[in-house]
Amino acid sequence: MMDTKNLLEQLLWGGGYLLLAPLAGGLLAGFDRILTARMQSRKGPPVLQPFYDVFKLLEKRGTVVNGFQNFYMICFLIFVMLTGVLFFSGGDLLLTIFALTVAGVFLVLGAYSTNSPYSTIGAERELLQMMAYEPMLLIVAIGMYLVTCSFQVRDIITFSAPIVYSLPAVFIGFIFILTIKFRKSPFDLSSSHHGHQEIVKGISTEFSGPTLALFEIAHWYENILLLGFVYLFFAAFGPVVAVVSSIVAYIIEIFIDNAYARLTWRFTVRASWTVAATFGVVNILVIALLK
Amino acid sequence: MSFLKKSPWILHYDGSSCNGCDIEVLACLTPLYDIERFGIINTGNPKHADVFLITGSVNEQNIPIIKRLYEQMPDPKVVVAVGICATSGGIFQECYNVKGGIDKVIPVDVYVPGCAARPEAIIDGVVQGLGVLEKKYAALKNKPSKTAA
Amino acid sequence: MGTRTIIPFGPQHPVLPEPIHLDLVLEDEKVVDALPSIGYVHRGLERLAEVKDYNELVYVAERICGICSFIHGQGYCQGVETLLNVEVPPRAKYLRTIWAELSRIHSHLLWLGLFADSFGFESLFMHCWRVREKIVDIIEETAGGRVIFGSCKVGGVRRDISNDTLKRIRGELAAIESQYNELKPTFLKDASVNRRTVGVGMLSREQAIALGAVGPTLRGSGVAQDMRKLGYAAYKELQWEPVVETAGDCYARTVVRVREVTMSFDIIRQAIEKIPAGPIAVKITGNPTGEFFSRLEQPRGEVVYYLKGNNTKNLERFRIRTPTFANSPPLVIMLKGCELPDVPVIVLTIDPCISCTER
Amino acid sequence: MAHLTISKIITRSAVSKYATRLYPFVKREPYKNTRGHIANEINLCIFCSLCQKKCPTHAITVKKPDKIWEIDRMKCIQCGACVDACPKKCLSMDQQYSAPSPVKSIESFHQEASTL
Repeated sequence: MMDTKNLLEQLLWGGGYLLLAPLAGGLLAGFDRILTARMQSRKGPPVLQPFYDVFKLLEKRGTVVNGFQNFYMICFLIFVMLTGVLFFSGGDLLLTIFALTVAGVFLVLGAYSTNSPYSTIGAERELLQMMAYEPMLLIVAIGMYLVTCSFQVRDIITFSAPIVYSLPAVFIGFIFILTIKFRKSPFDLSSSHHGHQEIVKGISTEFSGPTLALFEIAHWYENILLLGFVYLFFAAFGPVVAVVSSIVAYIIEIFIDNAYARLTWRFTVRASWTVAATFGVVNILVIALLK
Repeated sequence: MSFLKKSPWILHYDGSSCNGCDIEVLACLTPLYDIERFGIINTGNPKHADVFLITGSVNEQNIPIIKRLYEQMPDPKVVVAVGICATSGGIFQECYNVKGGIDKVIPVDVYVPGCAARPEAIIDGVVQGLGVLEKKYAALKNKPSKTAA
Repeated sequence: MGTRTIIPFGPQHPVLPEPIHLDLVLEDEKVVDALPSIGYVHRGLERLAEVKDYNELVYVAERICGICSFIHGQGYCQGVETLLNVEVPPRAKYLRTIWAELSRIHSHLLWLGLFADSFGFESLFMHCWRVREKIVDIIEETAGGRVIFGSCKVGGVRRDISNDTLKRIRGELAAIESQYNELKPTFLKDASVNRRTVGVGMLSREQAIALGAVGPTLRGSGVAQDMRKLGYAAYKELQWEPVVETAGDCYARTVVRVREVTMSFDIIRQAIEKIPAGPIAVKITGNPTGEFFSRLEQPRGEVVYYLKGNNTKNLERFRIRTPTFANSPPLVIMLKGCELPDVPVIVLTIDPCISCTER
Repeated sequence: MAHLTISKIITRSAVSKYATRLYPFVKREPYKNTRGHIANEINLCIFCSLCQKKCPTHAITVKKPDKIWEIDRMKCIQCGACVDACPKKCLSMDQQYSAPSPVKSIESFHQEASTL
């Protein structure tokens, strides 16, 4: 029997995520842009710049190539939000991962529906990226299950020992695929923050105005969700350490973004599967054998 | 108050320029001038852009491209002609293949003189363009309400 | 075998600031064919020789291309000076050498930045351009303009650089060179950069010669051809050797340019050391007669000026063969069979300058 | 083959001051040689119209009867041909670049009769 206190707590966390994640995500994006600028020896934009960008995009007239495009984008946003709510209200980790995949599929459908060659290639690359990071994400879930004997986030988060101690290699593998999920160099194949690449903006080429704003907002939600995964690894240290660890993970990603050239999709798939197969599988085997 | 002023994204197109102004536009993005301070990003995608920076004296083959890029940009938008070639054709105005100025193809909102236009002048020009952008946004906001009434 | 799609690459494309149009025929992400179409920068400035006299034409020549502005002016002036049988004073020759090498450094740093951008290495792009701005500052201080020099004229140069300034510049260049040296390992050794450049866009020595490649594209394929060895300006009095690499891929061409920057720093140092005192220009009388091929080494390769005078103020023929024109056939060969992400990398390794090519 | 070869530069840049010139707020002193715009000390001008003839872009118009010297800033390419040609040396190259503007206008200099 679920008591009402638990339910209320879940609602609070879920609602809190819906309200606060875009705020935190936007600030994080602003911080990202400043830090990136500093690494490039530039002054960089104000910290609120991502919010200005989104508000401006909402003010713009949108040009739509295909009516479905906006529908898919709204679905993408809703599914990302749903995924986040599932995660933050303490739901099932596996379900979260699959819901995130569904969200990604909607984005890909949106890009495919526009018929532009750049967007199509972007969408293809996004699918390849999903193929690349999916195994590792599942290994994260399986590893956490092996350690805590539960797929429920609320059980994982209250587990007594820090999970990172049992799954250090899985954590490294997760950081590796975070680069893909955050759309950062060397794996920003399907789209890029600055449009200097062969497929212009890739997956987001044909989205404009308010639709692009939705894309940005969804991305903020997604980032916070992913940092939530990092939080799980450090949850037992207490919230302060865990949040700091998540931010440090984000800074590491920014650093990697600035220290690498963009690589090809072939390499991305090969490398992320290799990482999943070595770091992930070995770590899980060790855990399973020790049990 | 609109947020257009805080985050103008630029699209740069080289309409038969000598590269001089183009590399100055690029120099604006780089550490010494860093126009991202003002929230300006070079998008390279007309559908994301608010400010159309265009250089060069525009030859016949470029005219349809420039028109198409201009049409692909969602409203409100401004056009900034960068460099003497873009404003009047400059030293190439007597060449047989050039139109001599962007304003003969699409409406121009701000002219940035200079051969090559200095990054400082380009920043000034974009800032002036933002004022125009603001006005256009206000006009655009009033338009649908008028037709409804 | 995938279905074939055609991707339009340009004329408006963020990787290439210049308008060139390539129709890339793709099978999935493999490029099976590349069909270039040009004409977006053609202004027809060679016809300006009919309306502008040979002195005014210097301003036109300088504006053929904003990146190699000085060398275009220099090439044109050297051609006209030969037609007029004028010997340029030695100080002017040295000044021309210094400016030409400064513009080579600025062009190569610009290229290194754009090249880094083509494989998505944004911070490297920014740092290359940060170093480049310091060179541009020196150019502005000495020539007055950041990109258009306006310093060459028929018979010499328009302005002098005082010996004190030259000494100070030598000090500044040493500081810039040490900053540049910090960037070098990333182009030469970085694993992710090498993954994008090594073995990409192969051009064998035989192909390079047969297709008429010039400049770093040719030198990257193992042919030691550098027009500066013709000994124009002050080059024959200075110690230097052409940079040659043999691999013939994008990496080799990058290495050629990386090493050429170092060499240019060295040439400027030598020129500042040896620069003689004296006048900077001679008086020009008469009109050009006869015809002449003026050949120079641009940052992008060999540029040829064909000038024909008929003893009037206006040249009868003013024709330019630019390095990118010569490097285009090799480019099309290199593009065939590459992957889509490699297209910007390969296109940039010939350091295309469309405005030179089409004029 | 090495990884993170740029890490030293980006870490140093991240912790030290940026290289950006805060342009509209901090203005840099132009170099002495900088070619900005053409200035005319109109009272010395003799309206010989040599500058008009030498100008490669036809930016200069000299109206001798009205004692007016005009320059179209939107045509001038700052080559300095007029400065070199000027016999009275009343033309000079100012370091300040001409400002962007939403309209094209011709700047005109009028010589007062009293200075004759």
